[in-house]
Amino acid sequence: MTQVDLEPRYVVGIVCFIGLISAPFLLPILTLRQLTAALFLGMFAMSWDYVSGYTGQLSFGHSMFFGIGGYTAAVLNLELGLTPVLAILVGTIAAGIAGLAVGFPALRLEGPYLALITLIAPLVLVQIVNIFPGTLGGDAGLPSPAGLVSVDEPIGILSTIGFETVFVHETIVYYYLALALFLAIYALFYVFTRSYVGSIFTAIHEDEDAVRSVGINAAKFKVFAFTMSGTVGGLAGAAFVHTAGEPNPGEILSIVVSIEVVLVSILGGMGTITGPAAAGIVYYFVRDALQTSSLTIPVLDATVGHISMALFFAIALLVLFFLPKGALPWVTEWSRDILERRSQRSESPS
Amino acid sequence: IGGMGDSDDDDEIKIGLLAYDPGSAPQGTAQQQAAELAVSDLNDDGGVLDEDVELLVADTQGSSSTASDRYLEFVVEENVDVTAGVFVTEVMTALMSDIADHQTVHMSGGHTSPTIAEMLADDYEQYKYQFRPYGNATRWIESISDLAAHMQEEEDWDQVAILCEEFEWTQSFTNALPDLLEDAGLEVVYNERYPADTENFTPLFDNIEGEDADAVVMAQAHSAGPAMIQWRDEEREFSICGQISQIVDPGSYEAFDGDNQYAISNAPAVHTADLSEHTTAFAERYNDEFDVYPNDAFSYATYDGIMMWAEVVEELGTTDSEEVVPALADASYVGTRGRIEFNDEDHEYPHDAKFGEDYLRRINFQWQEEDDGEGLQQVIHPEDLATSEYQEPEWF
Amino acid sequence: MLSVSDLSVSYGKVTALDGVDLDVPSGETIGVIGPNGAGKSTLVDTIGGFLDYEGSITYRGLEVSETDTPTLIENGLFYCTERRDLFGQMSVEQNLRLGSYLNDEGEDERLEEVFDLFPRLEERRSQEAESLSGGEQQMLSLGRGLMSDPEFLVLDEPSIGLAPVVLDDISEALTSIQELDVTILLCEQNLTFALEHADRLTLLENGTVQRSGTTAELQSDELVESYIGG
Amino acid sequence: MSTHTTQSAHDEAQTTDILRLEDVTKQFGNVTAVDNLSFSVSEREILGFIGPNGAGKSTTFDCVSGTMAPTDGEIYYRGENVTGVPQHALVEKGIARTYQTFRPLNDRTVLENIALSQMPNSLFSFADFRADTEQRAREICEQVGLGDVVDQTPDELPHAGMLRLEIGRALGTDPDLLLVDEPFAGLTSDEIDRTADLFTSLREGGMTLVVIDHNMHGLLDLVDRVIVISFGEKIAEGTPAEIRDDPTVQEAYLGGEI
Amino acid sequence: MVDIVGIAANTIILGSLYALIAVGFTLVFGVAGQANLAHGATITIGAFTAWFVAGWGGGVWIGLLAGTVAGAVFHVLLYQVFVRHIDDPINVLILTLLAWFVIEYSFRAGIGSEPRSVPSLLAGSTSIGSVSLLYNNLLIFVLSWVFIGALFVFVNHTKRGQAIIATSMNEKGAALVGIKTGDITLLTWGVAGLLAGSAGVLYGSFRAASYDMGMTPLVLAFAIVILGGIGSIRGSLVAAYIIGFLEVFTTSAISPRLSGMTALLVVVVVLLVRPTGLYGRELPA
Ligand SMILES: Nc1ncnc2c1ncn2[C@@H]1O[C@H](COP(=O)(O)OP(=O)(O)OP(=O)(O)O)[C@@H](O)[C@H]1O
Ligand SMILES: Nc1ncnc2c1ncn2[C@@H]1O[C@H](COP(=O)(O)OP(=O)(O)OP(=O)(O)O)[C@@H](O)[C@H]1O
Ligand SMILES: [Mg+2]
Ligand SMILES: [Mg+2]
Repeated sequence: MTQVDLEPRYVVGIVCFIGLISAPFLLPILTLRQLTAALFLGMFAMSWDYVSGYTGQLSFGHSMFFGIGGYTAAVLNLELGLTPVLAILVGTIAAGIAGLAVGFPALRLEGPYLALITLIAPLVLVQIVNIFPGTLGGDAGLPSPAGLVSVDEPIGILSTIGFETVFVHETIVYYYLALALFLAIYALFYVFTRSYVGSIFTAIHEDEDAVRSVGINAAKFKVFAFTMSGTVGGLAGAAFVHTAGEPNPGEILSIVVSIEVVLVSILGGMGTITGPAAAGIVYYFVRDALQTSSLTIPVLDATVGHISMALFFAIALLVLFFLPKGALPWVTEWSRDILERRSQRSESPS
Repeated sequence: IGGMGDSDDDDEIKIGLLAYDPGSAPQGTAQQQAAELAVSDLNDDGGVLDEDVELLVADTQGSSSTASDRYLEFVVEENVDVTAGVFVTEVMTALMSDIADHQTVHMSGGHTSPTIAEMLADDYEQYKYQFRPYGNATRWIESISDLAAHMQEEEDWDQVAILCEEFEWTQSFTNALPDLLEDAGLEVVYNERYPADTENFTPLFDNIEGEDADAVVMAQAHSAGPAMIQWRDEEREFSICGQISQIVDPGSYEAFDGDNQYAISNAPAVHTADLSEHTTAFAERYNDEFDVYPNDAFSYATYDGIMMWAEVVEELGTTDSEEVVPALADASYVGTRGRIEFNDEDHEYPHDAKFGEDYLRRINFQWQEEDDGEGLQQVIHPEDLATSEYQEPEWF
Repeated sequence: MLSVSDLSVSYGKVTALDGVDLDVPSGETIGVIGPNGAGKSTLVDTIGGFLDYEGSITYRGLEVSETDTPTLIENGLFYCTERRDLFGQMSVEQNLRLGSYLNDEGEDERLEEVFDLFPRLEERRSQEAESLSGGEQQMLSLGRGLMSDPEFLVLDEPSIGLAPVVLDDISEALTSIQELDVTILLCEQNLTFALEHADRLTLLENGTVQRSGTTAELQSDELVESYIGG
Repeated sequence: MSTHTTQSAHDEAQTTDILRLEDVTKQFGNVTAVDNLSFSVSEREILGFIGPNGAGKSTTFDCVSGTMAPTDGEIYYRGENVTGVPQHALVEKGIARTYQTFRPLNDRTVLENIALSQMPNSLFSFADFRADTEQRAREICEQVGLGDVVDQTPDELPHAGMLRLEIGRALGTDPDLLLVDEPFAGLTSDEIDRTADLFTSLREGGMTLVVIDHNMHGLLDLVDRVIVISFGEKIAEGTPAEIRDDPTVQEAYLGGEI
Repeated sequence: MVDIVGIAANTIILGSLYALIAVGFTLVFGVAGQANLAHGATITIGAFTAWFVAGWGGGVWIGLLAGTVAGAVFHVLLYQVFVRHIDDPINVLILTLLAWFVIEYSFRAGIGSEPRSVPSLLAGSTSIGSVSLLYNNLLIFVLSWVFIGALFVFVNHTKRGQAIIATSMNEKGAALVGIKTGDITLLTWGVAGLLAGSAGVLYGSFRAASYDMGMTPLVLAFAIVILGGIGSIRGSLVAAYIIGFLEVFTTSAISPRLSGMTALLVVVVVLLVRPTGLYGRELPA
């Protein structure tokens, strides 16, 4: 028997992939629907990681990209009746342009100075949305635009394999749409960051002067990183409002969203793409589990649900404190240790 | 298309309430209390359709995605017969498509933006499952303008200012209220909108004082704290009235340490007002139960909404939404604040409650201090419901 | 004053020092020489309390691992590290004044002395340390150390990057410091410089002591010759 | 023999200048670091560039390599005016430099540090460069004497290793003109010899070098010609022998020692 | 109608309040190099401590004292338990952000989401011409100048203050000159806690105390430090007044709808022209 020697991380990757593909058959329908939303959080986090995790240009306002993508698409669909696909396309381009626009200050500004500029952008956008409630929906958000694909009738194949209602069918279709997008974005970022481009990004993070001294135009790469991140973030935002989410500030634009994305990425492991992608999903479900828990905490005489947010952030704080590089690098190191020990053990008797 | 809310196969009537931070935020807490009271009243009365009524409560966390998750658990997993609640407009806007998909009646209890009703006007068939037994904010300005006219006679208010938080529901205050006031013979000397996270009112108040306004009409849901404190501390020479959600909360006098004394707000009801034969009785019962008086539409409307739905269901003999919706749309029900009837499908605001002499009314109350130092919400307008005279701030 | 016995230091898997013994008697100048990567800087950093070690290092009876760096400084120690460790965005003068953080008696006079020694620094007195030229930074690093009026100097390659004229000046300064009975541990690559000042020499190679003896003894040692050259 | 080479290189200077500075001035606020400096470097020459600490040597390198633009004056590279051209563009034209204070990328191995210089300066490049670059990077490591430590990270390297890394990274850009800032600092004479040999062999391969250093033994043996500056101004120029004997240089720089 | 005296008076008061809010943040972030986002939480803690104490009948002045101490205690704990073990500045930033959320949501769960009023420290007002000035606001003005002045002298003219800066620039270098870097940083955090705690009480008495009251001051403090230039206390001071002025001016003379936005947009423009703020030093490489 020939044994294929796969690195453990590929095995884990394949298992996860199969798990995601077969999720509709394994999970209750509402969990599947939540997973769809969680995938989007993962996509948002990846887009942040691509620029901030790799080049070290911290952005505290990535929601501006999701928001610009999502709002542009929603408004075009609602006001001008553009088809969802076209609306998403235009939304993506608009976010890409915003990425380009943020890329330029990033050439002059460093560290916290840049972070402030990125933080201000969504704060101002939220106010603009509030000032034009007519077209932008204001604080209340816009009603849902048309679905990316509309599932009004039960779908034949799904019915035959035992899925009953239209709601279930729609959920499954949206899930696969989100999954496809998630995997595509993951693959795209993976390829880029594992290529020389990623290596230049991390070099920029370490020392921009050193990068320039070997003939690489660091500025060009920084602008590119922002533009691509913005484009992908915008795509995710635009697809989100046409599938799992709603075009309102709390979902895609407010500063809270930006902060969540940073948190997810750092907890997952900055500069790994995989870490933030996975952490996005875990984050969503851990928070949900805490919120819905009705366990009572003895001393405080309160339910877990009641103090869920404080508890949730306390857990995140401890994770960060004990795993300062994030969860993924820790898991990798830990499993490498185990494997090493195991291989030593298997070698020693012989 | 198979809806899911109409399944009757479980032997309980289930009501799902979506509340914002119940147990902590006053709005969500009020909704939860009102729903509990309604359910216990229904069960005391033998249940609905001879079945026990069960209340399920979920926290929306003020987030539309959380609310949507919880809503779907109600309608898909728990098969609830009706849902109620929601306070944040953003959450409600997002929830409308879920409600349309799952075709289960929703009795709203807190959000006030006209956009929700406009969605029904645009596409009635899709959104008809939502009912709002207290109407939307555009209808309140008549009551406020009546108050201003009354105060012109009583207190010589001639010039008024308008100051609104930047929200959809305050649009009518900025756009339509000035005309009403001018019709009533008052002069609008200042009319501004400001972001809801504003904390510094000093420059705004300077301007209002600079315009010699006798009173300012405010529309605010978030920034009452700093506004009241600065109005009082800086001893501003104008009165405050309007729709100030935070001071409608009966617990607010304590929370604000009395800083809201003399401030006037519009409200659907307060426990001192005899809006219908049930108002005071309901309020006292509520107070006995929860040690606090009912709060705004969160309490009154949530209670009325559930009771009204139950009455219609009882009459129909089914909880099937397709039958309940038309029946509710035609129903007439006397609740804690008067008669509730809904605008019909062709109205500008379908399924919002009707206002008027024979229907729901709005009152204007002022926080006044009792001899024992406690605050009391005294109705000062309309006159037939007034419980006290207007008191001028002591620093005038 | 300082005694090192059986000292071993490693960075993860790299062993940088292995069983080093060294004695620095009061008032003497000990030169530590050796090729690149021999472990000189590691030795200095360990004495300064910045690295974990096995074995023992005692300075005036204090075991270094149980003492924090500021306490060693308080006891008259002074280091000049290879990387200089200046306060980049502070002026030359502020850097120097911080040199006498623990002992600011007579600060102004000492400042004048340092400026006499390195007139270049006086010219640059309000410039930010970061923008100084390499040699100027080296002068500042030395000057900052001298500000504390130390009794025991540990110098890691003080001659690095200095113009020959300046080297002459520093050499002179060092001689005058030696006359004050200050104890010195001098890690050097520049053998000429080391031979000129050291009373005794220790040759390190690959983290172990290869030769140890008086300067005169070692001057003609072939191993020393072969590593350090002319 | 060595005088001979110098002579011929010098003769060609008029016609085959690879680099020419004309009245270059660099000011920081009211500090004039480089003051009206003019000189030229001929093809395949090794030029020594010396002067007291703070004379403006590194700053001159900064201006030539495009790290910062001069306040005044012109710089010509192969006859083309390159004043103020950004560094990455100059690298593409063939100018590389090393830094006096090391700038390693501490997050990656020596090999990866050097491989950085092999990377294309374009956003999308599908050439099969990976195997290639690694091979080339390994060669460079061998060439500069880092062959044994390719998998170590920079902070594991001793001082000399860092220096080699710095040189290796510059070589990776395949320069025609290499500016080296203090390559001998902190090296033993043995290592100095080896580094000098490397420079000589690079020159054999067609490269032009400008070397700053304070180690006169090492430097004067290596170079063909020397330029001495002080307070940003040129004070002498000539063969190593001439410079050694120049009284101005002795007073301003060399001291009594040599 | 633009009332110049009113705008001037309001600018001075608001600028002082902002300066007071920002100084503690400046000290830790600008001077010691650690971005402490829990500064927002410290403000909340200060305000609620004063509210508690006042509620128990302790009086606001005791409340001010208690709030100030509580702020310092919180900072010292946060630093000793967590921050001192962290090397990466980004992790400090995120960890303090999380600490802030934990505090914020604990207050929400414990006290609720409604604002609470912290009584004025000084009642009454005086008037200069047409403008009336509250004694409480004058107190804010005076206190903020006292604190900032003391801080300025401390940082620029005492060895210990210089040690704070030195530690932020090069920790090893600081140890080399005998600075106990751990103690110095702890001191910095403690002092910043005192400042933030007292700012919280004053902020609460000026506006209201609520669980999420930390957000606005934090964004302001951040913007002020950056606009002024990292590391410059003088810069922060000037920036606080600029932002105060822009806010007051936009509200009074342009439109309150734009009040939040203008100041932020001006910050963006200034940074694009001067990438290191008004008085900033270059960031360490
Ligand atoms: N931070 C580190 N991590 C891993 N290895 C290190 C580290 N610092 C030094 N080393 C290794 O320890 C050994 C001794 O280095 P050290 O810097 O002490 O030598 P040195 O004699 O001072 O050399 P130089 O003359 O170049 O300054 C070297 O082999 C070096 O590679
Ligand atoms: N950014 C700057 N701001 C102010 N002065 C500067 C700046 N950079 C360099 N200088 C000054 O310019 C002068 C020349 O510096 P440079 O680094 O070129 O000297 P150098 O000749 O390389 O000296 P060394 O041999 O010591 O390295 C020095 O006096 C230095 O202090
Ligand atoms: Mg060394
Ligand atoms: Mg130099």
